Amino acid sequence: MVYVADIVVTLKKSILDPQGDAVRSALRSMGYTGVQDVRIGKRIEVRLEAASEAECRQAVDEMCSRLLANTVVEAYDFSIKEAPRG
Amino acid sequence: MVYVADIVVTLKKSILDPQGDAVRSALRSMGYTGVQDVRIGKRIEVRLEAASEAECRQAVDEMCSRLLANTVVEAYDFSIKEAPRG
Amino acid sequence: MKFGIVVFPGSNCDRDVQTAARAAGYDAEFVWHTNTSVDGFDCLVLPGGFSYGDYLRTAAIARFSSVMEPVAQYAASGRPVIGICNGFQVLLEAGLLPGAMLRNTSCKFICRPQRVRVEVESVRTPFTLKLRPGQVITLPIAHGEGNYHVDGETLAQMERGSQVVFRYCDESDEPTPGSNPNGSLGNIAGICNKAGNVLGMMPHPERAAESILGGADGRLLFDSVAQWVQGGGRIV
Amino acid sequence: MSDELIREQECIWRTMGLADEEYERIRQLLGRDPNYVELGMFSVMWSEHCSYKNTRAVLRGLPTSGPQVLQGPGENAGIVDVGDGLAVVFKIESHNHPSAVEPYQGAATGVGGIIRDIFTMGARPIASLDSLWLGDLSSPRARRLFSGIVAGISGYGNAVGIPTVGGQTVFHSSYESNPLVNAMCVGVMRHEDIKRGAATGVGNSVMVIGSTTGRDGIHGATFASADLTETSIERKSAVQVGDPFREKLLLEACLELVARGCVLGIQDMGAAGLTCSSCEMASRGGTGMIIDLDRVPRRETGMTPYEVMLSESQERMLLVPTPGREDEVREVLSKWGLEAVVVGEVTGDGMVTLIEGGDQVAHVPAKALADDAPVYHRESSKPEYVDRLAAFDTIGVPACTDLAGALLQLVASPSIASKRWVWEQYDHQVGAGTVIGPGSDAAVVRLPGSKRGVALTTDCNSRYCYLNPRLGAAHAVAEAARNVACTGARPLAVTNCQNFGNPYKPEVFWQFREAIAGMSEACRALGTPVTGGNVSLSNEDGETAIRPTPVIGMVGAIDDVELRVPMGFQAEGDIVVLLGYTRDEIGASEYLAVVHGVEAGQVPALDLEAEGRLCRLLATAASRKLLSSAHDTSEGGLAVALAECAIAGRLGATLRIDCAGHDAGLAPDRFLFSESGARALVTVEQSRLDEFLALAASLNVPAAAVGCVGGDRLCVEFGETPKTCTGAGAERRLDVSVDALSKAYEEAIPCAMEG
Ligand SMILES: Nc1ncnc2c1ncn2[C@@H]1O[C@H](COP(=O)(O)OP(=O)(O)O)[C@@H](O)[C@H]1O
Ligand SMILES: [Mg+2]
Repeated sequence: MVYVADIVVTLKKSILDPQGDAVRSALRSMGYTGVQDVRIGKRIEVRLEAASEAECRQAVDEMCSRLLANTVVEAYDFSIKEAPRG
Repeated sequence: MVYVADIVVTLKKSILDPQGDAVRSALRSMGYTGVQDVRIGKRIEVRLEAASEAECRQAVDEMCSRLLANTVVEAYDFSIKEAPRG
Repeated sequence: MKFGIVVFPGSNCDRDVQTAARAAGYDAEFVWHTNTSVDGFDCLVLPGGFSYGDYLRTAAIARFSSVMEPVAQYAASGRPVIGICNGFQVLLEAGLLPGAMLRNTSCKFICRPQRVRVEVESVRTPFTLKLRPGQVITLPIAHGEGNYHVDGETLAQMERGSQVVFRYCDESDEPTPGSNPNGSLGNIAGICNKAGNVLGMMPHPERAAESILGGADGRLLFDSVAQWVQGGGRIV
Repeated sequence: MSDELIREQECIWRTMGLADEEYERIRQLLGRDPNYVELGMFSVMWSEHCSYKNTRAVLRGLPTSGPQVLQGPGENAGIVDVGDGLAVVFKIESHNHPSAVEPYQGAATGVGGIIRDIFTMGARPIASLDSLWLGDLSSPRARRLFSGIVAGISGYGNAVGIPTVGGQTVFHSSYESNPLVNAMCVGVMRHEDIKRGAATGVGNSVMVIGSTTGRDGIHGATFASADLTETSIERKSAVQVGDPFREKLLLEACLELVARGCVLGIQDMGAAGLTCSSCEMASRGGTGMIIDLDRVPRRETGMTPYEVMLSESQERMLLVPTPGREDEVREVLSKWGLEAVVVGEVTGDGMVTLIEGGDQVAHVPAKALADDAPVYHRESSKPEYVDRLAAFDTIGVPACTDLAGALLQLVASPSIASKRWVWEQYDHQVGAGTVIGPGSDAAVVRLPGSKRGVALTTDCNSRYCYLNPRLGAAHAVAEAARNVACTGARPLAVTNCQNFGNPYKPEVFWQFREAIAGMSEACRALGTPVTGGNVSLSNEDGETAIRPTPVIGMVGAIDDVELRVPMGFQAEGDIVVLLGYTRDEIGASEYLAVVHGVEAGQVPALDLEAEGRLCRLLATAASRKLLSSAHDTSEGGLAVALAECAIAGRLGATLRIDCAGHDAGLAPDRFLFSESGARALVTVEQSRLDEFLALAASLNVPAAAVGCVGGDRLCVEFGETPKTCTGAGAERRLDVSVDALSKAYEEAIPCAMEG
């Protein structure tokens, strides 16, 4: 089966997010004064073949902790679905 | 009301994603041979106050097209929900 | 001859442009990004750097700064505007030039001298008066996002209108894939608007304005625009 | 206080890294038990990272003075005079532990920290260098750390707009889990603008400027002082995320404050954050300081006084403004989009007093925190391996049968190969001052608005330092001086970063003591005092320690950058002159390691007087425009030096070497690969040769014209071979194309990294 994993990697809450801060002030100065907070992370879409969803889930979890996120400063989360055919 | 917009900005399909390609080869060389494709985008979480969900939606759409994405090369998508209290 | 150098808080080639302009014998003053007027200058320079940190996307935020409106008017009046590196990215984001900039295909910042071929008739822009079509000059590049992109239709229009000003090229002056440092479409290193008075380029002429810094080809661009201004400022 | 802390309360200081006797000492100094906040402050200030408690006694022996020194150790950075009223500020610092855990951010914030040390003194940073030490490139982990570290330095330095003009990159398995990232920054200012980190004038305001304070990096200094084990890595808060844009804003704002005369005293908040900056500024000023913690701008809610005091949030400064100029400070900061807040004032009682919610939460003598940490004389003993490895006799090393093959192998070995892959990721030109960039012996940067320049380099050979730490460290100084002199500059002064393993191991401490002794000796002999530096201990993963790595950062001065000398061959027909005396010294060499797989033997002898004479000759010859090019010989010896000159100049050379004047009967392989010190390879126009040789003779430097630049091959014959060298085999004659050398040299690292 082919699956698509939709992975989100974000800086942990306690860690300063200079990107997010810069965008927040930009949005505010553009007139969006209701903006309270902005956090910027990565969104990684991985298309992969696996024998089962469980196996896929485990592989993606491993990829995240080994390569895609540095768990010292980042947290990750993902969802998996079957790839649309074709 | 306070809302949280979960925005995803990705390179348009027609545009090469060298960063995604690099991650794909890294994953493969780590032994995840089932990986077929990787695309990397941005995930932006904006917390903002708005009078209604409709107003929030409009504001976020505008932010995306004006600042958060460059629509010459990027596409964006977002979902909105009420911020959890507290 | 007086250059106005638009300074965003994260600009870092502003002083270098001033040094180069002065070394070539011209006046050069800074214009702070909160200014609402750009009067009194013969040419505006948007220098390299990281305008507002450029974390989200290079130059994304810069186009909203107050100085950009008078810059746009200045450009519309036909007077010369040059964006170098980050300044080029600002011009793209602000819609003063077509297209967008992507990350280098190597995913790395790259800093090195680069051969660049002049693609247009010298009279096409105020910045190339002293250059011949086909002439190859060497200028340093230093960027992480110089991979120029534009849709096919616009590109065709630009080619027809001689808007491609510079291309990266190899030792035999050919714009080959091997000499393309960043993956940019058609090896494009610099483009101008339809009128020709607004130029955006990734290479840094101000870093090549003194031979002790490794070359003086960049000075030709400063001298060109000065000559153009002295000549009454017309694009033929 | 949490339940867990209460449970451990009995010896809570231990969890903060303080020894029982240190706790006792604190009680004595205070005359009472410290509270939790105070204990936290002592624990970071008395960590090795901040207090140098284990190393201070040894460091006292350093030569730190000289007519050129305007500021020696003890401030944020050292300062030397370079003439015309200009002063050059420089310092090197490690960010090893954070880089091991999060290579990108660890390296980036290391660069950020050292840049702040420079502009804190009132100087505009004009150049950075980075000394990187990584595991073997065959290891995926080493490659990942390497690319992350380089990207981090590039990402931060490029954005701030300071050119990274040099450094070094060395690979060895001992750095696999303990990479070293030593960042050096250099700035320039006028003498009268020098600012110091002292809080003076009772009643003056104390301001926090720059970024807000968050929970990041709490206990970073303690983290940096412990071995890198699984549990310490778990102390995740010790890694921060850098914000180069904010740093750039802070830099411009601070320099504007200095230019307007708003600054009385200023210090950046690096390791140990507000704790360190407040007590050090008070201690230096002979004053005290009262701070109302409620006024410190924060980016997180619910922070305790402990957290505010220990936070290592980046891009912040503590400032004592010129009285009455507080509003102007606010204006300048706000122009740059930053905050400036008065948080307290200078007091006359010598105490750091902290207030929160109207209550006093800490009250400690500034001097006790800053200067009264215990001084330990650690046990030291010579490791067993030293004599064993030194006893290795190179007599038994088989003769090289293929000189060209050996040279190709050497130039392709990652520690020698071109570091272009690294420095092309750095903006090494921004600032319009880089006259000689990376890829040469030392970088040369022109001082803004002047024709004067500085030559900059970092050096260390950790194989030498492992085999003989004293001699190795002295070699590092000598090599740095040679590198500076090869560009035509006069060596001026030194900063250093001492990277070692766990100081509680007597063997490690012995290495450290020896290295300091060797560095001191060489600095004295060469007239290059030490103006500052940094000690990074506990570079161990619990088991293996790194090789002793005392990195030397050196600054030299050149009066006119037009006189700088390039490294590569310049023109066909120039005469190649070998300077110095070559001995049979392949022990500890790169050749022995790479070609024969042996890392042992005697480290080459060092004649510091000869080194000094060589440096004088190079600088004098440059000032008379006698040199077309100059390159010192170091790792890989004469052969590698020749190859580098040829590759850089894209020109070959033909040499005929007569062993007379060198160790008698030196076989070609030994001559080519010996790493004898005090040597350099220069080229001179034929018409100036006699003048140059006369100058060399007058300065008592052995000099021999050995050949001629030209062609596209590197050809070296030896005197004893028949006149027509065609008869000589690959063991007596080096003959290799510059293209082949270039390819091997340039492709090694990109291939290892990108396959
Ligand atoms: N990490 C680095 N950053 C910048 N430049 C580097 C780095 N590593 C090496 N270089 C440059 O590569 C060149 C060769 O370095 P090295 O082999 O250490 O020279 P040397 O043996 O003369 O000291 C030098 O110009 C040095 O500045
Ligand atoms: Mg050298």
